[in-house]
Amino acid sequence: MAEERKAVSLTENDYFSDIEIAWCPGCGNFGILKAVKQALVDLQLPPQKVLFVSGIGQAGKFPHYLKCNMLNELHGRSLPAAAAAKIVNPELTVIAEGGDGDGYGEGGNHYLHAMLRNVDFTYLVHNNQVYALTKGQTSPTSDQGFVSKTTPNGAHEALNPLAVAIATNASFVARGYAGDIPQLSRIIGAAIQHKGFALVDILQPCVSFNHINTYQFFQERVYKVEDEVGYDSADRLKAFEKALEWGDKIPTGILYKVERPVFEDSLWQADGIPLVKRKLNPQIAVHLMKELI
Amino acid sequence: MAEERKAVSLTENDYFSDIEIAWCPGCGNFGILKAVKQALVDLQLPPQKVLFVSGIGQAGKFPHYLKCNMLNELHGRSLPAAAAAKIVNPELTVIAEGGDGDGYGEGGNHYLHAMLRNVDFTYLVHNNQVYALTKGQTSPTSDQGFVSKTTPNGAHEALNPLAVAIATNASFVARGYAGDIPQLSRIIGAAIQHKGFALVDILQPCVSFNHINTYQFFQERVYKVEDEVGYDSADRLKAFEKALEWGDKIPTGILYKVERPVFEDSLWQADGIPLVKRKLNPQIAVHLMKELI
Amino acid sequence: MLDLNILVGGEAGQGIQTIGFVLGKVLVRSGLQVFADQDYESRIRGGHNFFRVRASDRAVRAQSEKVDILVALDSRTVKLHKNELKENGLVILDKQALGSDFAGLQILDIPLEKLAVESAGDKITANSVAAGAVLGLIGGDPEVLFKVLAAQFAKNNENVRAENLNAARSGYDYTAQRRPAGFIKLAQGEKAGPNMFLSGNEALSMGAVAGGCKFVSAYPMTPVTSILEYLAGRAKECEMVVIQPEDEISAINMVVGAAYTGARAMTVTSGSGYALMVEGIGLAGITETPAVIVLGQRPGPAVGLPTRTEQGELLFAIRSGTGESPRVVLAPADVEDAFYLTIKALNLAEQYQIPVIILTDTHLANSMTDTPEFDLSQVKIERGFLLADKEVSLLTNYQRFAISESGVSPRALPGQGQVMVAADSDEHDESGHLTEKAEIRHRQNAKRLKKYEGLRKEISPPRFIKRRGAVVTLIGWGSTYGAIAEASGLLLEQGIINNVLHISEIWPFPAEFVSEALQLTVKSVVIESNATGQLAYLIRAETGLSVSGQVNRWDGRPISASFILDQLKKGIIENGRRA
Amino acid sequence: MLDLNILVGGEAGQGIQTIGFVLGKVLVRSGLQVFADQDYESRIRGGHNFFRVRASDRAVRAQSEKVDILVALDSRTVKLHKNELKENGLVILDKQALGSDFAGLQILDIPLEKLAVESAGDKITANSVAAGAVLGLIGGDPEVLFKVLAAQFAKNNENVRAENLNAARSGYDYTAQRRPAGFIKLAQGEKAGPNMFLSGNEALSMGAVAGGCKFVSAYPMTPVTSILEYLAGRAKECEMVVIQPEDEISAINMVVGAAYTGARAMTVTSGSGYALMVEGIGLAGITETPAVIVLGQRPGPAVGLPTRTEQGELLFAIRSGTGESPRVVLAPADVEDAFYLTIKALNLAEQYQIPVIILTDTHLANSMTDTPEFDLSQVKIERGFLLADKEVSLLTNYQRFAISESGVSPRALPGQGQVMVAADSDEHDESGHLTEKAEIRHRQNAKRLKKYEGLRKEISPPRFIKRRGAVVTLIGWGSTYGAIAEASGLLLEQGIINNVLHISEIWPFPAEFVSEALQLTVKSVVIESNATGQLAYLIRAETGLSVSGQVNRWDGRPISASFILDQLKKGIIENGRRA
Ligand SMILES: Cc1ncc(C[n+]2csc(CCOP(=O)(O)OP(=O)(O)O)c2C)c(N)n1
Ligand SMILES: Cc1ncc(C[n+]2csc(CCOP(=O)(O)OP(=O)(O)O)c2C)c(N)n1
Ligand code: SF4
Ligand code: SF4
Ligand SMILES: [Mg+2]
Ligand SMILES: [Mg+2]
Repeated sequence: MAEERKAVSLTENDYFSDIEIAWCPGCGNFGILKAVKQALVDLQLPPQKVLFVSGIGQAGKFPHYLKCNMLNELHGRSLPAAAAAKIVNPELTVIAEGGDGDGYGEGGNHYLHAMLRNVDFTYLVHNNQVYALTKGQTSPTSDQGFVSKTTPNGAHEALNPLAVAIATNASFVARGYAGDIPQLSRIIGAAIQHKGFALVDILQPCVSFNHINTYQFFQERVYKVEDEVGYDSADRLKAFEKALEWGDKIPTGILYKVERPVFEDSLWQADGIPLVKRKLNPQIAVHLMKELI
Repeated sequence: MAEERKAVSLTENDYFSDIEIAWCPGCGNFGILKAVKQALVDLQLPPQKVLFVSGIGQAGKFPHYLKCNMLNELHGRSLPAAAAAKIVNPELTVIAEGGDGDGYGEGGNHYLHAMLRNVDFTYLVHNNQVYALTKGQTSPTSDQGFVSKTTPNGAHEALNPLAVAIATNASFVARGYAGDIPQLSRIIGAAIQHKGFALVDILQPCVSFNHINTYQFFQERVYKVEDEVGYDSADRLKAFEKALEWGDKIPTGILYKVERPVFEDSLWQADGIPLVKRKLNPQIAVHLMKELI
Repeated sequence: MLDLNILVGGEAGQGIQTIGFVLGKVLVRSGLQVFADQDYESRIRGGHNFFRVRASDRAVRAQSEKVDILVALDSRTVKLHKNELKENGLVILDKQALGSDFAGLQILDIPLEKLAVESAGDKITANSVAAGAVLGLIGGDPEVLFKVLAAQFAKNNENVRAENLNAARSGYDYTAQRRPAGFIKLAQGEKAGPNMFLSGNEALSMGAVAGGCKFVSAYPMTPVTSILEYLAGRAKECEMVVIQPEDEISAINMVVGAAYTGARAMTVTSGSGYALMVEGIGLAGITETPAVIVLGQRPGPAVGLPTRTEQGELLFAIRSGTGESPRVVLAPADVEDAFYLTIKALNLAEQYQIPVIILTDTHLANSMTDTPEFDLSQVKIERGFLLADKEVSLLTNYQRFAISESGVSPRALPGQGQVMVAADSDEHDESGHLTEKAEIRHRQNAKRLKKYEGLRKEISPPRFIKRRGAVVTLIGWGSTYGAIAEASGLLLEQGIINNVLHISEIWPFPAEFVSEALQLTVKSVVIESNATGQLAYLIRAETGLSVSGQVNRWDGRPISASFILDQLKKGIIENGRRA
Repeated sequence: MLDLNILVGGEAGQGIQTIGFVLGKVLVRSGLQVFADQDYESRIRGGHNFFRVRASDRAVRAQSEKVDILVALDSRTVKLHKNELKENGLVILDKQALGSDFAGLQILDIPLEKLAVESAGDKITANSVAAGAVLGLIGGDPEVLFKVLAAQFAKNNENVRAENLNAARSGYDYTAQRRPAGFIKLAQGEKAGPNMFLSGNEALSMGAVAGGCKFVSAYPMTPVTSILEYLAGRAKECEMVVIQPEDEISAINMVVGAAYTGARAMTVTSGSGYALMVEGIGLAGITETPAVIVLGQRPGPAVGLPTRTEQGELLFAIRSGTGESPRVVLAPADVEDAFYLTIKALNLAEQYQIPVIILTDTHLANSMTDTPEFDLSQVKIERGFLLADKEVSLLTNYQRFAISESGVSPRALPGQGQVMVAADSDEHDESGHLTEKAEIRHRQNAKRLKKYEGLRKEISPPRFIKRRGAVVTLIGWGSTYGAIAEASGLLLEQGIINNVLHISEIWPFPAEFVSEALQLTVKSVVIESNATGQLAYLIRAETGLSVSGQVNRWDGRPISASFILDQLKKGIIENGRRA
């Protein structure tokens, strides 16, 4: 039957979820949802083989709105769970996902170390530069000076998630924009196909709480690195320089990409049988007892 | 009496602690202890005005071996406590301190955000590239391929703490070497004098558990950026490039330095009276009640 | 007796809260006692939210499910709440917007948007129209409404203010002319020296300010975010530093750092965030650092129901922490408690150099009550064994953790005079330096636990309503007090004489008092917003006594008097135990 | 009865552990029963460490403070331990290195370094000399020693192996010729099919392997680091993935991710790390994900005494977590328990889809006992309601959280066939999608808690030694079993008839059994390595019964039979309660 399915090609409808969407009308998250579906269609990945692991926030609700396997994790904790899921069942396409507060605030340590560890999965950050679900507090990526109820005198220096990623030698570092679905879906597709940890930071306008970084703001600023003649995403220094651009011009696209051993390679699982498919056999402990005599 | 004290100049003896030192003979930590004392003498900072906040690990024991105020925090948690201490009493010289596991592993999220927040204190990381107190496990900075009981097949990509620091636009980013006490004490002195968060990552040979990154290893590799003609520690891109060097040559010194508003500036404490010296007066709530009528 | 209930319902983003809040405030100003609560979802637009305002000429301290006026901003509101209408209950809605398919209901149709546009030129003022409409319906004093609205829009520009006043007036006029005969009619005029109208979170925040809290670090989390925002917005006037850190672990460790250095410090969080702070609570325990942690409970486990209420973390609050060291848990019953117990928490934390947990919940956090201004002259700042500069200057060999009769040691601050202050998360000797010695460990651990002796005396006895001839004792803790007290009154009216025992200062547990109180009646029922009966468990652990029945609610909705009575009818009192 | 006690002491880094371990193993091979424990500081070089080996022809399952042979590698060892010597106790030391100021002691002077250099050419083999010397002194079989040493150095090159054998032989010969008359003399020869000699941590690790654990993520922390290292070193042969993540939060969330995906998963930690995992335990609770968490207790709060032992986190383990959801807490008594209860933990976690906590401590973790090989044929892997591929293929409308009688729902895995598996940290409906509905919340929360009904039946009754005419019951839990059983025997010899009640499967609490057992004697004493008496508290909470006395130790040192007897003499049994 699985064979049969494969023959029929998947369309966006195959990812349709009938859960009511609780986002505000106009939210950038709709663009991301659309782009993800397109990428999955492009790659013809059956929803049964896709696992989304999300955090908590507006972004964290995402997998409910897509037909797929899903583990809605704690706030900030999607990455460790996603890594483990991929390790124990490499046959799944694993995509972690969440907001900027979730990923770069609460989850900052996992973000750093997921990039170093380089397990083969994709991480989509809905970066609206604000804590939306909790109603508009400053986030790690809020622009410096951003005024909210928790920073009435303005936010301090913002985290530059791409610069940090490149500093950790993350193996795939990209920025998408929720207002450019074709490019975003291409980036997501490339991220999924990349062997290793792939970070896609997505500029996502929040129409309710971020009145600075709006669609208009981005529309006036974004440009694609792929349109830049000679841009070499393998050049770490250039990529770092590019990542520092945030002002009149904001680069999007795959800023940095490098082939690095994935974490799984350092494990013993050479025979390719996923851990979840192994028989549990107590006799495996026999020789351990012998050691102790 | 405080006045009197000031007149007499402080010597290393003024920082002598009579607690028995529990480090192994030959440990790089002795060099760091010496360098810290020298820096404090150079700056003539009375021990009563110095607060060390440390984590847990061999490095975390440090403040016991120095005469000073000290808060020995949890594993990985020195930075938030140090920031708060400085904010509530800016008259103290606050120095946070701990190991690489403590600071970049358990405490990785605080490390990221302390650099962004830029409260005015110094952070000394005793980077021996191993978890020493727990007897030799791999740490976030263990060189790729490092074999320990927890990574029998070798460690994955190491964290480059200086590159990440520069990526966050940390305002003072330096590397010292426990085997070069004069330079290290100069760096620490500059870090203390720097207004803002100052990271000093210190190469610290662990003679018991790290047989790769030994004194000899470093002796053959370290060189000082200050000896390099034209090195400009204000140039972020150059500093990043420098930070990526780790191989036959390992740069030490102040790699990056930038003037940035400190976090305290965003607070209201303009009158300069430290929070700890303010009277606690319930009447301050009177007008709040009026609002609610 | 007047018992007026208004429910305003609609989607998130329709401004329901404003209508409800303004009405509540007008009713308070009109001299009534008011209780208001809200129910909302974890989303910003859409879904279904509501705000309930209850007013009476007697004390009301809990919500009621029976509605006099249902203000429906969408048709879902009608569907979901029509069964809550009292017999003469009225629905206010805009038929033009919602349609007219409301058979069997008493509808007052009002063109909210149209009136908004006509009177104020902007349909955004439909809120104010609705507020005016409700007031017109109950014959309230429009001048009071205008004052309240003017204050509400004080920070907006004059046009906006004027528009809203006009809108409110048009709503008022519309319904004032269409009042059903015999409908509730309020007295006119404004009460002199009116009460405050405030939420539990506001009261708690004010307690922090009055109690000398100087440092707050907290990560946003429902239901305590509004404390963080309240204080951040007033930091300067309150001489406080308020920080939103990267996570809750940072928050609690900042609190320890600030408190060690000498500032009264506090953090606020909910279950998941509190869980992340548990390691830090152990740290405060062994370093004997004063720390106040507000734990705003919501239904768990984990993320659970983010915007609803529960009392599911009592035993967690008491038992969470590495090793063994003393703590206090205070669970405010109402806004007054929220204010005074926060001050007590800040005092006890410093007097005993321990962590103190304020255990509140969504229900108390968000519900609003009228109350007279707090008496700040009653507030005393007690810093315990914190040494004055002069005392410090006389010290020769300072020992931060000197063994003492009370378990509390003299506390100096870093930078204070010539002493040096050492505090260690490892076991340490009297000087604060780490030790591995068995005898020292034995003594230091015993010293810390010794504090419980003093603490037991600090705990005020529970609220106790004791009636001659009582057959049953109603028992509760924290935010359910209003509902339980109301249920007690209703039972009394039914001839069931009952006592009420309600615990706010819950740890160390007032075992003796509870034990004696329980023995006065044959039956006893513990009423809690949780599934497992945590107070009932605690009572047994602490007194050896088992209660005879339990009323529990764990669907995230607050307990009301009628809920209690329904449950009791289902057999608890009669059968001793629920089926 | 033979009761031989050897204590080897010196600085960290002197190889004390090797001497002790090798001796212990030789004694086991010689057919004796052996218990060994160690005491070390949180440092790598210097300080004072010791290793105790106790051997008997009867069962020994706890340490004793009375020493026959004190092997002193530094003079501090003599100073600290001379009072522990039995009347005929002997000190082995190298006077050349340590001086000769040991008046009043029976010394056997042996030139350890000199013999090492002479026999093996390297003073680093002084350890082996010392091991040989001890064996010579007690007249053990040198061939057994050589075999054990050869195995110990199996991974080293042949030279090293030969050197150590030579060194051991020279030590053996030296003392064999100098045995004090009448000193303990062992039988020669090796037992056929000897027992294993292993620590609690090794047993637990093997339990994880035999129990089908496939995924371990853990951050180093004393006393559980050696579990992590044991498994990491054998990951391939055990078909397991073992990860050292950035922190404990990552560890527990990896465990949840792995378990959700279908692998049996476990983490190990100590108090501080466990505190950081508490949020994740709530997550496992609401997502109904099987997770095994090993909590190795050490003295707290916070960092406390990192290398010592305590039982201070029983109530924390039971009560830590957001909201309310079921869990199991198992506290192994000894190495056998450590093995079998780990398997039981892995089974229960999957059968009930819940977190299971294994509550061990430093004492059990590090102490070593001889025990026959575990019977792997007894081990059953029970995966509960985990669906087979075939069952999944027949599903039409899969509901991960379907309401069921037992509270357990059918569990499919992501990627298994055509179903999709949704799990949410928010409250959710049967399909796993988030909901805000009161009724659904009510039902799902009740469903989860329903599991306690089944779980109560899974808990095996406590160990109970019941004697006719008993006047007192000795009660304990976890790692103190050996000491309590020994104390029981000694009391019996003194004519005090006693029962022993010892609980390993502690939550859900076997209340009925304990209640009945307690009522058999007038007096009862709870013996615990903590200051506040957590089991005593739990007994009261669960049974309403108060015990009549408590023996507590909280200085980080393990409880022994003689400690218990001393404390009892101090008045517990006589007075019903301690002063
Ligand atoms: C441990 C913990 N802390 C805090 C929260 C409350 N919380 C829920 S969502 C959120 C912020 C979400 O911001 P972000 O991740 O940027 O997502 P967005 O809503 O903007 O998409 C917070 C703080 C939580 N659920 N858990
Ligand atoms: C929460 C927590 N996890 C783990 C530990 C155990 N622990 C103590 S020190 C240490 C590692 C120390 O390594 P590092 O910070 O590099 O310091 P070093 O000993 O190398 O100086 C660990 C894991 C702890 N104390 N607390
Ligand atoms: S609040 Fe912002 S992020 Fe959330 S749904 Fe609305 S627009 Fe989107
Ligand atoms: S183990 Fe390493 S880091 Fe620790 S004291 Fe010894 S040499 Fe120094
Ligand atoms: Mg966001
Ligand atoms: Mg280290």
